[in-house]
Amino acid sequence: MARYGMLINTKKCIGCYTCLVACHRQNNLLPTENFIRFEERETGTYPNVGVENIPLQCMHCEDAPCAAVCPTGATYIGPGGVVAVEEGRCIGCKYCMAACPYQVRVVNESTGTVDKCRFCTVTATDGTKTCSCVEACLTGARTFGDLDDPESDVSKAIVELNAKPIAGDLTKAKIFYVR
Amino acid sequence: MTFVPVWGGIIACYLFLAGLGGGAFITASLVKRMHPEATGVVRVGRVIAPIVVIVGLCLLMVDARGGLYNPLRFVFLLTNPGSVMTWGVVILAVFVLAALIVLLMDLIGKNEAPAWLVWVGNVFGILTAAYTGVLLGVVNTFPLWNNALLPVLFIVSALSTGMAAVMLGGLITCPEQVKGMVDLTKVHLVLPAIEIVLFFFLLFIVAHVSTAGAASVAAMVSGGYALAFWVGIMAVGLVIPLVIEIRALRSGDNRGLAIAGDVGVLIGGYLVRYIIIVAALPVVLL
Amino acid sequence: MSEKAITRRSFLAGSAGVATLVAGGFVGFGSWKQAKAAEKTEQPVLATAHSMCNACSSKCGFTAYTIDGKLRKLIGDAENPMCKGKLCARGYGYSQIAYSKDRLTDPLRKNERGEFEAVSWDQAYSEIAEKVASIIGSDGPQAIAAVQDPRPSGKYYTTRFVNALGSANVYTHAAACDLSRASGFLQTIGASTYSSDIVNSKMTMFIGRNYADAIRPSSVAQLQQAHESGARIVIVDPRCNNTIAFADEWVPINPGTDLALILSMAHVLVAKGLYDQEYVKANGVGFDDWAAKLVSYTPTWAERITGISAGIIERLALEFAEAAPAASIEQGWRAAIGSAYRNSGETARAVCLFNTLLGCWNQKGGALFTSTVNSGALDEGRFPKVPKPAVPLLGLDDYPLANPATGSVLQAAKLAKDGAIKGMFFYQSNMAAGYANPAYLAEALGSLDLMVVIDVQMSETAMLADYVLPDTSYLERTEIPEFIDGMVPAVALRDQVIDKVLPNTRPVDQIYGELAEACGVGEYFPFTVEELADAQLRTVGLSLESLREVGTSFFADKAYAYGAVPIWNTPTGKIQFTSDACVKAGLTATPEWLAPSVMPGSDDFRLIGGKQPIHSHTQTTNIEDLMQITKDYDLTRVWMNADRAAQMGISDGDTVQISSSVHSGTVRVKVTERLNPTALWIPSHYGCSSPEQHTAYGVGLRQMDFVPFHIEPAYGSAMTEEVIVTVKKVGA
Amino acid sequence: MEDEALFSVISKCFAPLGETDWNELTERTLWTDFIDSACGASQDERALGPEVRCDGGGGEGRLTLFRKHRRVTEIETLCVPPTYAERRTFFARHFTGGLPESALPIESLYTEWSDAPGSCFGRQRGLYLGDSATYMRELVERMGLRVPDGYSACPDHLALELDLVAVMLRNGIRTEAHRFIAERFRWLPDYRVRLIGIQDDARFYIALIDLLICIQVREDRRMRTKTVAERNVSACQREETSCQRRQ
Repeated sequence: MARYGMLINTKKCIGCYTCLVACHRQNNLLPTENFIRFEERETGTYPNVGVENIPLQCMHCEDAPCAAVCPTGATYIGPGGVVAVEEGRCIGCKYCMAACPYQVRVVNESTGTVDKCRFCTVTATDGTKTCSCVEACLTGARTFGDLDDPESDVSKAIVELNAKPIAGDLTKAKIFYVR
Repeated sequence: MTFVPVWGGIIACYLFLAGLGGGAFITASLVKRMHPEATGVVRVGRVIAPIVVIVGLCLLMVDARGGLYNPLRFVFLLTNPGSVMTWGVVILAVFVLAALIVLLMDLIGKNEAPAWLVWVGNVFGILTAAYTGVLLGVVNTFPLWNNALLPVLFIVSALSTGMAAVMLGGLITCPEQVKGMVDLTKVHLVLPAIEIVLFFFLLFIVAHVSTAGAASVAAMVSGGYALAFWVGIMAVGLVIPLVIEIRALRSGDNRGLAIAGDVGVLIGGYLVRYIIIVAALPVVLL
Repeated sequence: MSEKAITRRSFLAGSAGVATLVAGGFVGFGSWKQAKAAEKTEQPVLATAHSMCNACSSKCGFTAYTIDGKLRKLIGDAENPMCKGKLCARGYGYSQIAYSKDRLTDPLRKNERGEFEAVSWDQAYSEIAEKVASIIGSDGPQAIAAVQDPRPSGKYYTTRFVNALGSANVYTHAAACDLSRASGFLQTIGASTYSSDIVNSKMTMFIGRNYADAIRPSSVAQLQQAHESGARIVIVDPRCNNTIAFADEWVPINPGTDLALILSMAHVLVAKGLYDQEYVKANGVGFDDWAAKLVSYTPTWAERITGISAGIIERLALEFAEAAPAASIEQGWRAAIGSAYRNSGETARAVCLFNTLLGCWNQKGGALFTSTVNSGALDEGRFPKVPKPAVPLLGLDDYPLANPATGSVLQAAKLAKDGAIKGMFFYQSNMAAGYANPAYLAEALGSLDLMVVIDVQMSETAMLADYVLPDTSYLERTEIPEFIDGMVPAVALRDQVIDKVLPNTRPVDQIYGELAEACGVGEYFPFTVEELADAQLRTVGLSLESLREVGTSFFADKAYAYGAVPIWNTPTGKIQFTSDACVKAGLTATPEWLAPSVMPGSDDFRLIGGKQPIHSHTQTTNIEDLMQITKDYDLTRVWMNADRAAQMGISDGDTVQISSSVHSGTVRVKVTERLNPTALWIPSHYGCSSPEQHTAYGVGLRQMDFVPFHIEPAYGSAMTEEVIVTVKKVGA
Repeated sequence: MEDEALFSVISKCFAPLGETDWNELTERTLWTDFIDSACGASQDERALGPEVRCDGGGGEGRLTLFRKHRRVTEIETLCVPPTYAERRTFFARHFTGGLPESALPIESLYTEWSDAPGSCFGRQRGLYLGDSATYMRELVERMGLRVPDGYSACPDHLALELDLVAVMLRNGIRTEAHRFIAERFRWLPDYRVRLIGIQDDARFYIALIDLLICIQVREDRRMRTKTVAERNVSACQREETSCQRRQ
């Protein structure tokens, strides 16, 4: 079984929100329902400054705190290690939102349930070749694939670029960042 | 993007009422043991306990809109034994059940409720109060929640608000029974004092362990929630009731003041939950 | 029961009268949805069409997928030279416009009370034609003008219509965009633009151009490629914009002083003899005059003006010399050399001259004049030629350097105010909100006898109009082909993707054709847009059918080759270090230092504008998905340098009041290290004042409100950043 | 007036109509007949079959009185239909898109675009041609009818939805018509809010919408509690009489 993960190279991210809007379109989201959240970090002082744009989304953690606290089992770790939400079980208590260290879960204002990045390629039936954010990224900052396959693009890139989860070993996150 | 609190006033109210219910039941048991003649006060406590917890549960369901729109989903609530919220549902269910039976037997008046059942109620009352703290305590995103002091603070606050609610009810329905309870007044006096101490330690420690914790504490004591914290919790909820109780011990009862003090404890108790929920800031992981 | 025929008449039955229906056809909404969902997952019936985006002027090619005739997904065409397989946030977001509730559904006429009311197309046409006839009768055809933001069909049909009426007055938005650049370039190199060969360069300097926030996907890709292959990329901008991700250095220049930087770098090259002397001699005229002027522009001199240390200026010049000829100053677009300052046109001239010193024209890694293909001549029987108007484009007398292809639309506004222009048509142009001071423009356009706006939603410009004609959205029409310059020139097509959503809207080609008919010049429009597109494509060996298949087609035989000596299309046939036309227009013969018309003091700021990657000027702010990002990230904030903010006691997120001589408004502040201390930066998209745009209305401030109405001498641009503002903390 | 005619008249109130047609529609006898029928539909609540209204216990007497009072004003408003000129102005300002005062009676603009997977704009609101529009188009076609050209952007225009009800009733497929009313007209409260928000006097149209909401609520309840409904008929009739006594 594959173990899906992603690499995000913040050195290539220009903070253009394209992935966010592409994700909205792919996943039928409300304008307020953002699976991707951007953080902007400024370093240095004028005129020697640096800028880092960091897109955050569900890290599909192996130790997923959201799944641990979900009282109804709506959040679970599904095939391929994808953390998923079964909408039909979600009561919208938002305990998972509190428990998520990355604040990447959102309420669907229309159904009252909680949702988040689905690694859409894994479940897509419309011929989508990779996650819509990966497909849309203008600068190729994102790579998706099987972490268990050492030959996959994502595995090779992680090794080559020494990518690490955003918070180290905190939750065994499966999105790796190049900073 | 600025952080928006996950929960708000409704969940604060739920936590508050759950704690209050537990506290009220225990207060009733306490009164029954120490002043068996004060049946009115005992009854007030036993009426309050299940009702407020049920109201709290209803609020929880209102806030959980996914379930509100599809009530059948609440059936799934027991499917994850690892979730504190699942334990909470069990604890609250047992407590409400016990408290309701005790109340019914009390109302029917034929038989006293068996002691074991009252003890089940007492134990689950404490658990209910503790649960509200543990629910937040296990969330390690927020340093303000993620510490062992918070559940203790919530238990003390639950007992304090529960007692205040019972006393308030007593003062309104049967003031003459309340009059003689000097010993309880002493307990009632000690709780806010303990709370102030706990609060001090909680804020001190949280402010020192992480930047997010420090920011949360700053938001409470000097930021956007400072007014609610100092006036609502500290003055109205803790210090003024304390002063009123001390005064009562020294120079005798004053019904009006006692009512004011109890109302203050209740307001403060609610604000404790509310501010701890909304002022908590997450650890920044970038 | 009195049953009248009327109550038995049904809309659904058509004209026949009473309907009889198949009872078994009824199905409840729930079951219908279920069946629909099942049908889609089993066998989604996807239809595809190639088209071009309209979210900005790049016109990226994409394939649109539809299900049941409704839009499902857009995917950038890998072949298309603008997008290279990628669309940006605006491209995805803007597709919603086709279905927006804020779209115009019917032709509108403003009534006596100043309110719009729906009228029939015929009524609108005949009333407009009547007014056109009366204007032409009293003031001649030159009193008619049109403004358009170039789009394939819009450009063609607007021009044809106005010319058919006998007027040459067709303007674009250039005066608020790249007019000074195009005009300055024309004076020096005889071409209105060029393309820096960034990918192959050793060094490229960007002046006020920002690929990462004003996105064209292929440009972003080129820059990234250049950066990754080691080219030295330098960003000259008062703001450290997001392009810094692919740049090596940010030069935080004082806004409005780019000319001084270029002159001073030229000084270094000339003084040290580090320029391509042979090239200059062979291709230039008047170099010695410029060299004489350059003597005084030392880096120390420039340091005082630009805020950039002399050492850095000298180093940059030496790096350029080292990298030449695989180096250039990138062509820029809007802002610094496009239309922002009194010296924008002169800065544009200096940029070309500096590139000449590098000898980089048509050199690999330098500045290129890439290949172009255009439609050949068409059969005049089917596509009759419109006679050349007797009176040339108005406004060129006052602004003689302005590129005649676009003219100065601001001078046109002035002429409207003065009564020389009496009737104006607008296509896909939000002049009133975006080109210059909106209060002035409202007054100027308000004095027109006839103002007609063709658009998809009620823009601020449309609000001022007498007639508003509802256009179809870009997804609902076929346009004439778009020819694209490049290393390999190409042609792309905007084709119809979905059926017309709103039945009473009409595509621009039809509107202009019918207007022409009503105005009595219908003989110039005896063809459909498909016929025209096909005929144009056949002149280059393609057909509409063949282009529909692929979306984008290349002319490999016309591919660009390095090294060709350009034909300098100037009066002297050389690169003009000196220009007689400039002298005639009241400027100096060679570009010399020309200070901006205003300079901020220590207590105030220059208000500069810029783009965010989710919006195209004012055009996309009514798209809910995009506007939600603005709200989530508080993107309407103005940027202020951290030191200045600290001095003024302003912290991040505070609300401030900004005041210029003509306007005042309040907004929150983003305190940042990424901005030159003399500038206050404002995003240029917000402050929509059209209540018809429910999403955009009232969000943020509008940059143009703060800018007094003024025009760059000789060049005719808007000088959008010649404005000083004071900032006051609200509640302090 | 038959139910089908009632719906047909309301439909025409929301549709563009020529002057002759409008004058014919609002001609005295026909309009009086319509008003009678509207009164029936809103007051004795028998227009569409057996009554099921039950507003709960206790205080419903006063509530009913209040409602009756409101309905009386509604009916009064309906008694004087706008003249053709008034109507034309209203349509030009409010039933035209893209204006600040636009209030198009189109279901898609007041409901979620689509909740089906594989749609472009998902659950956003305020977009033409949402699921309700596709449904209407397909339904109309399945029933052997055709959406007229002017409505291609809005097969879920209120005029068409009402017209379809009229056609169904006329052809005797009443159960389906009732179900359609219950399902489709749920967007009308949101539309009513929009009508209240416009600057002009929209009372005539609001009154029509109120009438429809009243019918929809009843049909919806009836659909959900068909069996309960029958049991309650007598109870409600009792309430009706007691209410009349109090008056």
